[in-house]
Amino acid sequence: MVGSVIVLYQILFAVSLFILISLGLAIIFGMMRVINLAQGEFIMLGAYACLIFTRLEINFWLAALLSGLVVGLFGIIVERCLIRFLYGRIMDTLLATWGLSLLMIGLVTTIFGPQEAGVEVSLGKLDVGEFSVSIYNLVLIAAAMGLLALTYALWRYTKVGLVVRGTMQNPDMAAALGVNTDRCYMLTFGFGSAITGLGGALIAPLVGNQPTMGAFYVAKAFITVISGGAAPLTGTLLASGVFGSVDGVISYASTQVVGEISVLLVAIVLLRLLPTGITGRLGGGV
Amino acid sequence: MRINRRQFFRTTTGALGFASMPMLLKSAGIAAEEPIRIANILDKTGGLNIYSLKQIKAIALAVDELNKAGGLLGRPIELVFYDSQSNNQLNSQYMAQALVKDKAAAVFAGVTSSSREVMRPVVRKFRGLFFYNSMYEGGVCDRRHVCIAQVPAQQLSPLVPRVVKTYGKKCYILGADYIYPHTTAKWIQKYTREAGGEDIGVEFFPLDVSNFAPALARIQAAKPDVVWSILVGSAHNAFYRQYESTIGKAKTPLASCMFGIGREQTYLSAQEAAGIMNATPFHDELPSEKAQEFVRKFKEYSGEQDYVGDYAEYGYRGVNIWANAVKKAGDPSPDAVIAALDGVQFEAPGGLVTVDGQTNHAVMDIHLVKTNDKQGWDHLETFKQLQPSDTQAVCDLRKNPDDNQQYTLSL
Amino acid sequence: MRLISAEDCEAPVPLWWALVAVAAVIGFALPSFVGLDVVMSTSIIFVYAILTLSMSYLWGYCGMLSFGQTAMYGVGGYAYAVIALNSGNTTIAVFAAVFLGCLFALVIGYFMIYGRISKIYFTVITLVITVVLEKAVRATSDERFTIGSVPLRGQNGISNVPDLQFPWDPSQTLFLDGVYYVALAALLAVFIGLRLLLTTHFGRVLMGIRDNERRSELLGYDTRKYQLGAFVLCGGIAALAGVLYGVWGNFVAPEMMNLNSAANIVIYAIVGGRSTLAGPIAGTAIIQYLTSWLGTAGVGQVTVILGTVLIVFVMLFPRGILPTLGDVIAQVWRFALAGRDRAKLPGARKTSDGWRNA
Amino acid sequence: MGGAMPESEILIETMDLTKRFGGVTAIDGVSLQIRRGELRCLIGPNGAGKSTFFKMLTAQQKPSSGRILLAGTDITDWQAHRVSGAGVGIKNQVPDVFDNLTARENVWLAASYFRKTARPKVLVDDALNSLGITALAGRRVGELAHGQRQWVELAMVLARDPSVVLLDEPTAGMSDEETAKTAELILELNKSRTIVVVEHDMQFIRKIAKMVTVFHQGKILAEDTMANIQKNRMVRDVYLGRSAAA
Repeated sequence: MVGSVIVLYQILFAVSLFILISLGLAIIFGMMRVINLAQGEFIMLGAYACLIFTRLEINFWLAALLSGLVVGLFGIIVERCLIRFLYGRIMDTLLATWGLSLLMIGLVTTIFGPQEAGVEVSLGKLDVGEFSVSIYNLVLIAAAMGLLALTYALWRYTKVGLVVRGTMQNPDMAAALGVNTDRCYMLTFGFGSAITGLGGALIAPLVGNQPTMGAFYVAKAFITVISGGAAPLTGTLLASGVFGSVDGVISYASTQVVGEISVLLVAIVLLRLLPTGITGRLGGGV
Repeated sequence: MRINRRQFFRTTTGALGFASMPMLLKSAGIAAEEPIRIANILDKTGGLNIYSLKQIKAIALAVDELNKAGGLLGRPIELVFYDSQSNNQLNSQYMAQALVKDKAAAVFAGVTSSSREVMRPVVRKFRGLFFYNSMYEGGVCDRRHVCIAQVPAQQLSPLVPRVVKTYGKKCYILGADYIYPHTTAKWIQKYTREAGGEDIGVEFFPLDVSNFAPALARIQAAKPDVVWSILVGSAHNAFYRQYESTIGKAKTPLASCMFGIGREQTYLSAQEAAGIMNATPFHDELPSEKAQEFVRKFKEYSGEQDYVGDYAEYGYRGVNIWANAVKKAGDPSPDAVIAALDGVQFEAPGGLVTVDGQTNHAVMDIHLVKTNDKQGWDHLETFKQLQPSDTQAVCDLRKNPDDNQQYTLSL
Repeated sequence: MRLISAEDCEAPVPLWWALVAVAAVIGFALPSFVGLDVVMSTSIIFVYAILTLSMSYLWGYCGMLSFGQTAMYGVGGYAYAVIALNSGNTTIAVFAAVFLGCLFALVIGYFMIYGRISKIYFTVITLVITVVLEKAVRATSDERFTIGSVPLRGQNGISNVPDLQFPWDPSQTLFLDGVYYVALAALLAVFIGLRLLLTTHFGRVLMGIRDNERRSELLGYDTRKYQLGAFVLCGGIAALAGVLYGVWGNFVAPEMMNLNSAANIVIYAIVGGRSTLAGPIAGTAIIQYLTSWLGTAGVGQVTVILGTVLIVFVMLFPRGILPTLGDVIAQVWRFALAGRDRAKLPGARKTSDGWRNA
Repeated sequence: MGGAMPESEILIETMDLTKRFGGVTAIDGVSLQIRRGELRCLIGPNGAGKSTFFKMLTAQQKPSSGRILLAGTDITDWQAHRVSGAGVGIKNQVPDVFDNLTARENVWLAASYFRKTARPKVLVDDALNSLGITALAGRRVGELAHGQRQWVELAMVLARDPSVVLLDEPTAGMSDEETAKTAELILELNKSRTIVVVEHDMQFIRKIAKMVTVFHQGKILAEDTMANIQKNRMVRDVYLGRSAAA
């Protein structure tokens, strides 16, 4: 009984981590087709922003939200100064954002040094039989799910969401219907960045802050979103579900290396069976 | 290039008085002499720099002092720095540059075993002298290579029995997944068994793992008395926090032979870091004249007030050991210095260091410590003049000086 | 300078041969004018240039963006190390390593190409393959993972990889300058070889497939066979680069296959100009030199500069250095010849982008 | 290939051929026979399934059910390149060429399929000449006009010397004299080859057609001589009314 509870917890936790690191990318790459190699550094930026705010004695949860905002604004700036000129030039975007990621790592290292004391949130632990579980991890699971649900609702049920989706699918038509597609792209990118930053802020207490932390997440995030396929959010959820379960179970039963490798192998098989991703058959949607 | 080096000094050591600056050389009365050039190749950028940044400055500091004191053999010392950017390919390129272009009399380089193994062949090809100022798994037998930091036998022979005695017999070992932790784990198992304990689990993690939830669950299932951490690097630092929020040192204490060398305790909250037992050749709270003087000098020199740590001290002792060998040899050329190395001594901040000519490793004091709740260490006990016995068991440079391989230590 | 133009398909003009010859002469003369350290850091540029070519040929001329050439690169390097250390004969090791590289490419290529996966997933899966391989190799620190008498040593990599021996006299080994000549010769061979390949039937059909896969099939070509052929060929080239890396540093390690190296290769190609064969070589040289120079320049965080350079690049020379230069020359030329030679107009870039056809 | 052939032999036969896209049935149980040496026109309103039918004949699309026979051999499950190798050439509706290559290179790629038997260069020159586009040989096809690109595509098809030529709207976007020229060309080709044409332009069809098959909503509505088809009321209702517009 306890064993199965722990396994379930492992799975949910792994799934939530996948969601937190790839949700923002689901919007930036999944919807906008912008290959943002600096995605990992957006996460890192969120973590650092959160660190600064908490240092300013701001309550952690508020700090996390603020970090989301900060990274969102940063994203908008990046979109205006960089991405905007590169829509439709996928490989150039790849190169530019790679440069951006190097730049961000360098700057953050120069300012904060190679490593920082991570944000500290001690919510204590919960005892399950002879096991104990960090309460923050449980909160994290809830947060991840909530964040996903919110984003989904916003995209699926609001007018804004509809306009954005329309624009991403057919900018010309949207423009013809009087949508300011330019601003629409800008805001969507900003929103994606904000979600990413928030994700970063939320995992900061778990993994600490290092300028190079982004590198650990960027590949995972891309693989998750791509495996998700045509419907970015649903896809990301499903992909995170699959990968998280594989990772959670195998890492617990065997070792973490085996866990990570099996996730990647599962991704390959998945794409071999469903070349257009899990939701490819749905052909669109959110 | 020279100009660039100067720029480097300003950027690294801040706008501090720097003895290699012309006017300071004059004041030391050695400006006119042909300088002895040495090189320092370390990772200022990239994931590994948490181990390097302090050592880079400590080496500059040591060179400074020597110049202020009139240099070596009446000649000033010039320091060339290369940032290997946590990239082994650059390590080997820069080693070649240092030896060929700069004609460096000695090169102080490397924090990882892989970078060391990349550079040793180059050093051999160009007949240089290579100081590796970092703890490692031991077993390198190469007269062109000098390691003045501790090897497992030195660190673990005092530490493990104490851990078994204080915390209990059943231990669970976690390590980063590369050679050093693998080797170290074996030593911990060996010494634990010798002390009448048992190891009930050993696990290794890739350096980029930062989610330890699965491991923590397995540990709880195994119920050890003490958990050993040979985790390395910034990502693994997350372990200590996650451990505290899941199991807690109060329930199952932690011991480590790595914690602290990356100054980990300063990256964690006091309560997360407190109470981890370790053994090290140097720590800031070491109650000795030399140690406290070094800490003071370093902080003043670097303008940084945070924890200094043992990697800074390794750099400092490395340069001084080399300097003493040069004085003994009366000639800075690598081969002369190598010939003179045997028995060279330096009264280092961490205690007396003597080069063991059989292995080109060092005999040194090891201090048993435990993190306190002020992100520093409590000094428990000092073990005097420990031999690098594990490496001595496989290597004898006096007998076969042309040996140049790394032996895997048989237990 | 266009991605693909009449002159690209015809046999190279004498001027081209002349330029290559000059480059070769300069290359072979260099060691007598510079120190061994320069020789050493130049040879590594050649090695990376070979690897970049293996990727940019696939991308620019076959429309297949393989992010995972580093996988074959690693396979080649490790194969050389393990075989050479076990057999003691590096000549055999070189050929065996290249062969294994081709074999590896054949297997993964078969699944991807005959599985008819779309272009973007080809890119992603090649990337995943190289990362998986890297993780797998990194997990071999335990002595259990020993091939013959050679432990793989996981993260630490295999050091003491033997120097290259003379095929006719194994007791003689190459020193750094020898390695330099070998690397240079290999680079020239690969460069000229690929250039000539463009003029062959095989090469042209591949360009046809890149332009319009369906039509190529309707003309009766089994496109999968050709693409697999190209992938295996480039796999072999990548493996060769891996071997040379091992020889260069007496060292192979998992980082040869990690995300960074994989992305660097793509960046070299883009910076130099993926739509040419000479471009990638230039790109490799520039970034490599910049990186190793910055490490000595004392500029604080190297990544700041490198990042800025890359960004500026995309904004100023989106098509890479050589094509941009080529345009300038072409413009002047056209101006001189008053509007003749319109074929030199740039503008083929769009289809060079494998992703767009995804 | 080519030369005189017994009129009787059935070259292409489809049996109850069906293609569904999700819910839509584009081709619905089409059984059709085309004899060697025939010149067959397929007409029908847009969306009647003509192009889909062609794509299945050339294995660009796999049928949902039914079989396709070429000279008695079942080619239903063949790959496109193999069908082409068996001598079926197609000119698709939208010009389907290598935009980054010159006209000559385009045709060369087609001709060099025979590099083992014939000398490609000869084939290339013949093809270019026979279509009178030798002048365009050096131009990048991407830069050519719609009509010209059609010619290039035709040249490619011919350079492959197919025994069956499928032409999907060969005159689309062509001027009147180009259209006339195409008509002659088709009749010329028909002397040695079997030809199937999909067209909207009725004048054009009247010029060339012997037998005509009318598609409607994925089914064969009628199959007869041009004369009779024009009399056929049903066809008028569904189709000819529309042809005025076409």
